[in-house]
Amino acid sequence: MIPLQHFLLIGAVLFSLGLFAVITRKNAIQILMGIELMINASILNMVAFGKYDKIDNTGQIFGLFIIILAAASVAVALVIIMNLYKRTQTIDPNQTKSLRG
Amino acid sequence: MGLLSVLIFLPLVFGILILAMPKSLNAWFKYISLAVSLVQLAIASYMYYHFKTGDAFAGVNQLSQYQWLENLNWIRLDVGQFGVLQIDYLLGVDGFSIGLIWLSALVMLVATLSSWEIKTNLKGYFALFLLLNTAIVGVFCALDLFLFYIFYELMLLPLYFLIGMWGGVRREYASIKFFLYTLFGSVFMLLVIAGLYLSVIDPVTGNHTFNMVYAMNPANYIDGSIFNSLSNAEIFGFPARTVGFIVVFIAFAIKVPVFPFHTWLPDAHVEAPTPISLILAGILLKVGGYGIIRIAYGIFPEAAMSLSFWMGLLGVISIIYGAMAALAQRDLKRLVAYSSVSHMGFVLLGIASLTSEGLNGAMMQMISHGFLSVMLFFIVGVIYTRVHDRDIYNFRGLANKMPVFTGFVMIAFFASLGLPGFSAFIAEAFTLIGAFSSQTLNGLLPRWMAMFGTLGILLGAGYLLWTLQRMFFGKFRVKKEEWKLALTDVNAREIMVLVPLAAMALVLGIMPSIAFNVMSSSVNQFLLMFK
Amino acid sequence: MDSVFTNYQILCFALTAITAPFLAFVFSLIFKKLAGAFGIVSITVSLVFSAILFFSIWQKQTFHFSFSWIKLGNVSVNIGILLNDLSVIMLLLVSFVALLVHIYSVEYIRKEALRYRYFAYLSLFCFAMLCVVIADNLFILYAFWELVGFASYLLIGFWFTKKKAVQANKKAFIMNRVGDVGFLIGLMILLSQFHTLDIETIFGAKGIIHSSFIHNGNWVSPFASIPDYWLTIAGFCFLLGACAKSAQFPLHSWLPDAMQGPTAVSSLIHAATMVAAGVFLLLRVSPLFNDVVLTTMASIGLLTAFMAATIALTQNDIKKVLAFSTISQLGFMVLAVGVKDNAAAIFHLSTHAFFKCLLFLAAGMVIHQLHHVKDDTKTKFDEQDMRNMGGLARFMPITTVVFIIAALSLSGLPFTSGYLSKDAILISVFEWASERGGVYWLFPVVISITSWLTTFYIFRVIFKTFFGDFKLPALINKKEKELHLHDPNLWMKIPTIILAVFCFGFFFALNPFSLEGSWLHHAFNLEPHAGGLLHLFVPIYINALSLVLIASAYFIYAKNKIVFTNHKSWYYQFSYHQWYFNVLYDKKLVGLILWKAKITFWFDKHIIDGIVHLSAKAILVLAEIVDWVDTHIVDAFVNGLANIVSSWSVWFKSVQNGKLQHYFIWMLFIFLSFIIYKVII
Amino acid sequence: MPGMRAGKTVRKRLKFRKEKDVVEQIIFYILTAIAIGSAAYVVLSQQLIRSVFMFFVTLFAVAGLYVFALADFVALTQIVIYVGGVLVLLLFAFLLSSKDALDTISEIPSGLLSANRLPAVLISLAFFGLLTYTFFNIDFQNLNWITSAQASGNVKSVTDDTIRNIGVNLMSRYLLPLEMISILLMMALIGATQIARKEPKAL
Repeated sequence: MIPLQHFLLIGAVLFSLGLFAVITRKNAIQILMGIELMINASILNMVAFGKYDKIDNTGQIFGLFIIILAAASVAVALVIIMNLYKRTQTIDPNQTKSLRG
Repeated sequence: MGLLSVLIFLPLVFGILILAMPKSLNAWFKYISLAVSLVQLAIASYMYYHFKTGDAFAGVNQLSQYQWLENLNWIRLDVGQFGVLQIDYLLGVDGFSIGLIWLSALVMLVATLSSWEIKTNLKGYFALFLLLNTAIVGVFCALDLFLFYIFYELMLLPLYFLIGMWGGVRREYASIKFFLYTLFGSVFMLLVIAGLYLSVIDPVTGNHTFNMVYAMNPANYIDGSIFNSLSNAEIFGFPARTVGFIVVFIAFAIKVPVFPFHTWLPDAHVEAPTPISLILAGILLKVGGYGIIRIAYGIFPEAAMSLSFWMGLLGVISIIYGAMAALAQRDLKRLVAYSSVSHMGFVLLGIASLTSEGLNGAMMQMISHGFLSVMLFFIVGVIYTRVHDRDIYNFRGLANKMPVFTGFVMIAFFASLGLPGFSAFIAEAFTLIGAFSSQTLNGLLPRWMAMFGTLGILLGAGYLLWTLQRMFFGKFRVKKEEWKLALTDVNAREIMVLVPLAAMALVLGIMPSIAFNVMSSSVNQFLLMFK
Repeated sequence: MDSVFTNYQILCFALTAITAPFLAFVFSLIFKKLAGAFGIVSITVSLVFSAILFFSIWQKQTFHFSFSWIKLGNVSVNIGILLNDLSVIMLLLVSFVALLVHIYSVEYIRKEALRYRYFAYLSLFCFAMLCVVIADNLFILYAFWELVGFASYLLIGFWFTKKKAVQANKKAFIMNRVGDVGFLIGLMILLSQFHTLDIETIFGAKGIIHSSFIHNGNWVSPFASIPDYWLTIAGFCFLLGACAKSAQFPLHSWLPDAMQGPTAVSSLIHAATMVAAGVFLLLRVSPLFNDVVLTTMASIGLLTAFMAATIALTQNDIKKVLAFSTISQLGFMVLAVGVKDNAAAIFHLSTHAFFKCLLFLAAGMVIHQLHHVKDDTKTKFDEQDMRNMGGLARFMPITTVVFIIAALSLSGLPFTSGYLSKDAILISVFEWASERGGVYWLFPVVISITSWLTTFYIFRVIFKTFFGDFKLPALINKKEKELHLHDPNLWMKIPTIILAVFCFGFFFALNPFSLEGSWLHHAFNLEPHAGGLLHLFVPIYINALSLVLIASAYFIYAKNKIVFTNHKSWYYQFSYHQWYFNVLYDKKLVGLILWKAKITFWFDKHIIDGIVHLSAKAILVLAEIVDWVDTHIVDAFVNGLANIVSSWSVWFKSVQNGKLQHYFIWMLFIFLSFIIYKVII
Repeated sequence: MPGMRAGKTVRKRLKFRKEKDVVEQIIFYILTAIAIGSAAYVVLSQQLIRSVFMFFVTLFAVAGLYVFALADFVALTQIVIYVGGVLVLLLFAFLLSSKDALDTISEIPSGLLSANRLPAVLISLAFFGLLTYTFFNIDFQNLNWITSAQASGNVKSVTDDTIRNIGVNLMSRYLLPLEMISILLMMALIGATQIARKEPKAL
C-alpha cells in the first residue's frame, strides 16, 4: 500500500508547481493550466483521503464534482481569455491595467 | 508732533508718496527729494539758530537739558515678573547732535543735487534715498537705545540696495561687504543694549528702560545687575562694563572706520554711486564718531578711560595708516576714501584724549570732514560722470581745460590737508593739541601720539599735492581722444553743490566759534562724567 | 606813552594795513583787468600805514590788542595784533619791498595772460606775510605761516603748465609741511605748558617763560610740569619749523627749485620776506631755546651757510646762484640767533632783504631782457644760464650798477649795509667762540671762509654776466646789434634804483663803519658788545681778503686769465650737484616713503582685507560644512524618512498596480504569513 | 481505457502480494515522476503548445495516481473530462483562433524566471514547505477519523466496488450538490456563450 503521505506530498508538489505557474506565467493559458494543476493536486488529496471513507465515499464524489466544475471553469476561463485578447491584443494578465488602483 | 519728528519723518512720508506715484512722473521724483531736503535744511537751520547754548542746556546726561525733547510712550508691554517692557519714543538734541543734524541736512541736499546723474529706476532710488534720510536724521535724534538701534539698522537697508543696485562694477561685493561688516558690529551691540536694558531702570516709572540718558547715570543701575559698575560682573573673565564698552566701540569703530575695521570703506566708496559716496563719507562715518562719544564713552566712562590709550593708539594708527595707503593709490576715489580713514583717525584721537580741546576738535573734525569729504567725493564724481574713469595717471593738466573746477579742487584739497582758514585746520590742530595736553591734564595719552598724529598732516599734504600736480597741472593730456571733448568745466548745478560746501569749510575755518559755541558746553558737561 | 595816536587809531591803522592786500586779492580775482592796480594801491596803503605805525611804535611802546576767537570751556584762544619793535620794522620792510616788487612786476609780468592771478596771489602773500608779522599769538602765527607757504605754492606754480614748476611748488609745500609739523608740535608743547599761545604773555619781558625753570629733571611752569627734555624738544620743533621756512639744512633743497617761479616772486618771497619768516619765528620764540638748541641752531646755520656758499660757487643758473646765496645768508642769520645775537640777526635780515631783493630784481631784468631777445629772434636758449651771458654791462648799464651795489653789500664791503650787519654777526661769532673756546673756534673760521666764498661767488656772477665777452650772439648766430639788448623801462628800473639806495650803509648808520651807531642794531641790542679789538680786526681781515678775491674773480671770469679745468673733480661735482641732496631726497627719501606707502597698501589689501576675506572664507567653509552636515546628515535623516515613506508608498502603490499576479502574490503572501504564524508559532 | 486497464492490472497483481507490492510501488513512483516532471515542464516551458501537450501527459499521470488511491472511477472521469474535454477545449481554443491571436498567445514573453520570479519561487516553496511540514508533523496513524474508520472497517480495499457505491451515494446522499452543480454547469455554459458572443463594438 502506498502511504497517505506520499499522495499528499505529490499533491503538494503539484500544487506548488501550479501555484508557481499562476504567479509567474505571462500567458493566461499557462496560468489556466497552472490552476488546473492545483485543482488536480487537490483532487489527488481528496481521493487519497477518500480511502478512509468506504461507505459515504465523500472523497471520490467530491473529486468528481471538482473535476466537473474545473471543466466548466476552464470553458468559461477560455472564453474570457479570448475576449480579453480581443479587447487588448494580449493575454498577459499583467498588461491589463483596468484593475490598477 | 514736535519739530524733530517732522524733521525725521518728512522724508519718509514723501518717500512713500514717491512709491505711490506712477512711473510716468519719473522726472518729478528728484524735485520732490530736493524740496524735502530743502525743507529739512530750513528746519535744521532754524533749530541751529534757535539752539540755546550755555551750561543750562548742555544735555549729555541730563534729560531735562535736551532741547526739542519729545517723549512718547511707545511700547509698554507688561511681561509679568520681568516688569514692564518700556520703550520710549524719545527724541532730543544737545550740543553733540545739533551740528551733525545740520550737517546731515546739508549733505542730504548736496547728495540730492548730485543724484541728478542717476538715470535708472528713479522711483526706487529716490524712495530708498528718502528712507535713508529718515534713518540718518533719526539716529542723531534718538535718545532711546532701542529707537537708536532701529534707526541705526534702518540705515543699512537702503544703503545696501543703493550701493548694490546703482553702484559700480563690483557693487555686489562691496555692498555685501559693507552690510556684513556693519551688521557684524551692530549685532553684538544689540546684546549690550539688551544688557543695559536689564541693568537700567527709569527713575520715574521704575521700569527697565532703554533710555540712554538714564544709562549714563550710575544711580539708575539696579544693584547687582550686569552693567552696574559696583557689581563687578564679569563676562569671559573680563569686567562686564569693559566688554560692553569694547563691543559697542567696535560696532561704531567699523562705521568710523578705525583701523583695522576699515576695509569695507574703500570698496564701498569706490563702488557706490556718487551721491551715496557723499552720504557715506559725509554722514555715515559721523554716525560712528557720534556713537562712540554718545554711547560707548557716555555709558561706559570708566571703561573708556581705562582703555583710552588703546583708543588713541588706534586713532594714530588710522591717521598714519590711512595716509600711507592713500599715498599708494592710483584710483582717485580710493585715494579719497583712504584719506577719510586718515581724517577720521583724528576724531578718535581727539575723543580718546578726553580733553576739552580734543573733544571739540574731534566734533569739529567730524563736521569739517563732513563738508570736505563730500566735496572731494563730488569732485571725483564730476570727473567720473564725464569720462567714467578715475585713474590719476590717465589725466594731466586738467587746469587748462577746467579752470573753475580746478579752483574748487584746490580749495577742497588744501582745505582737507589742513590749510589755515579752513575748518580742517582748526579741527586737526585742536585735536592734536588736546591729545598732546592729555598727558598733563589727565594722563591718558602719551605725548608721542600727538606727535605721530602730526605726521598725518604731512602725509596728507603729500598725497593731495601729488594728485594735484599729477592730474591738474602740466600740459593738458588725457588717455583717450574723446575725453578731450567730454571734459567740460563744471556746470551750474555742480557749482551750486560745491559753493556751499567750500563756503562752510571756509566759514568754519575763520569763525569756528559758530560750531564751538553750540558744542562746548555739552563737551564740558560730557567731560564731567570722566572726573 | 607819548604816542600821537590813540590805541583805537593804531588798531585801525594796523587792520587797514593788513586788510588792504586781502581786499586786493579778492578784487583781483573778480575784476581781472584791474588786478595790477589793486595790488599796487593796496600795498601802497599798507606801506603808508606801516610807516605811520613804525613811527608811532618804534622804540616807544608796545601795542597789543586781542579778542577771544574761540572759547572752549576754560580754554580760550585769542587772536589779535601785537605791535612791537620787531613787528613794525618787519611790517615796514615787507610792505616796502612788496611795493617795489609790485611795481617791478607790472612790467615783468605784462605779457602773461593770467597776470590777474599773479597779482591776486601776490596780494594774498602780502596779506599773509603782514599777518605773520603782526600776529600776537603763535596759533595765528602758525595759521598765516602756512598761508604764506600756500601763497608761495601758488606763485611758484604760477606757470602751472611747466612740469618743473609744479614739481617745485609741490616740493616746496611738502618740505614746508615738515617744518609746519615741527611748529605744530612746538605749539602743542607750549600750549600744554603755558595754557596760552600769546607771544607777549609767554615771551614778553614779563613772560611766563621767564618764571618757568628746570627742577629735578622737570620743566616747571606756573601751570604744569613736564620732563625737561620737552623744553629741548620744543626748541628743536620751532627750529625745524624755521629751518623749513628759511631753507636751512636739511630742509633747504626746496628753495633752489622754487626759482621756477617768476623772478619777481623769487625776489620778494624767496629772498626778502617769506624765507626770513623762519628767522623771524626764531626771534619771536628765542627765550624758549636752551643751550642745546642754540648750539644746534648755530651749527645748522654755519653748515647751511657754508654748504650753500660752496654750492653757489659752481652753479651756472644765475637764479640758482642767488638762491643758494639766500640760503647761505639765512644761515648767517640763524647762526646769529644761535649765538644769541638777535640784534645782528634782525639787522642782517633787514639789510639782506634789500640787497638780496635787489640782486634778484636785477637778475630778473637780465633774464627779462634776454627773454625778449629770445622771443624776438625766435631762438632757443636758456636765458638764465650765465654761460650764455657776458659783457652785458655795455647794454644794461643801470642793471649792472645796481647789481654791483647789491653784490658789494652782500660781500660786506665798507659803506654798504652788508658791511654793518655781516660784521655784527661775525663779531658775535668770534665773541661766542672765545667764550667757549675749543672746538667752537671752528665757527668763526668757517664763517669767515663762507664770507670770502660769498664774495667770490657773487663776483663770479658779476664778471660772468656783465663783463668779459658776450657769448650769446655766437651761440645763436646773430650779431650783437640784432639783439636790441638794453635796460628795461622805468617800471623795472625805479624799484631797483630805490633798493640800491637802501644798500648803502648810511641809511642804517650815520657812521658807516660803526656798527654801534646803527639805529636798527642798537634798538635790539640789549647787551652791547664788549667791543675792543674785534671791531677793528674782523672787518679788516675779512675785507682785505675779499678785495683779493674780487680781483681774482675778475681775472678768472672776466678776463679768462686763469681757467679751471677740474670740472670733473669730485669737489666740483659735489658742489655742482648741490651736495647731492636732491638725489637723496627725491630718489631715496621719497622713494622710501612711497615704498612704505605701497607696503601699507599691500598690507591693507592683502593682510587686513585678507584677514577679512579669510574670515569670510572660514565662515564659508564652516557654512559648507554645516551645509554638508545639513544635507547629508540632518536633511538626509529627514529626507531619508521622507524617502522611506515615499518609497514605501511607491511600493505600496506598486501593490495596487493592476497586475493580477501581483495581487495574487500578495494575497498568497498574506495568507502564507497568516498560516505560518498560526502553524509555526 | 487506460484507467480500466490499470484497474485490471492492479487486481491481477493482488494475488502475488509481496511481488505485487514492489511492482506497485515502482509503478507508483514512475507515475509520480512523470506527473511531477511533466507538471514542471508545463510550468516552465517556453512554448505554449508544448506546455499544453505536456499537460496532457500530466493529467494522465495524475489519473494513474488516482488509481493507486483506489479511485478508479475518478481516474476515468479525469481522463474523460479533462483529457477529452478540457484539454481539447484548450487546444481548440487557440487552434480556432486567428493567426495573430495564435502568435500572441503562443508567444511567451522572454524572461521566464524574471520579474516576479523570486517572490513566486519563495511563495511556492513556502507553500510547499508549509504543506510538507504539516504532513510530516501529523501523525496519520493516530488521527481520530482514520483510527475510527479503521476501527469500524470503513477503509477501502483494493477489491471494493466503488462505482456502485458512488452511484448510490450520488443519487441519495449527494443529490442536492449534484443538482446544484448541474445548474452551475448550465449557468457556466450560458455565461460562456454570452461572453463569447461577438459584440457589435468588439475590437
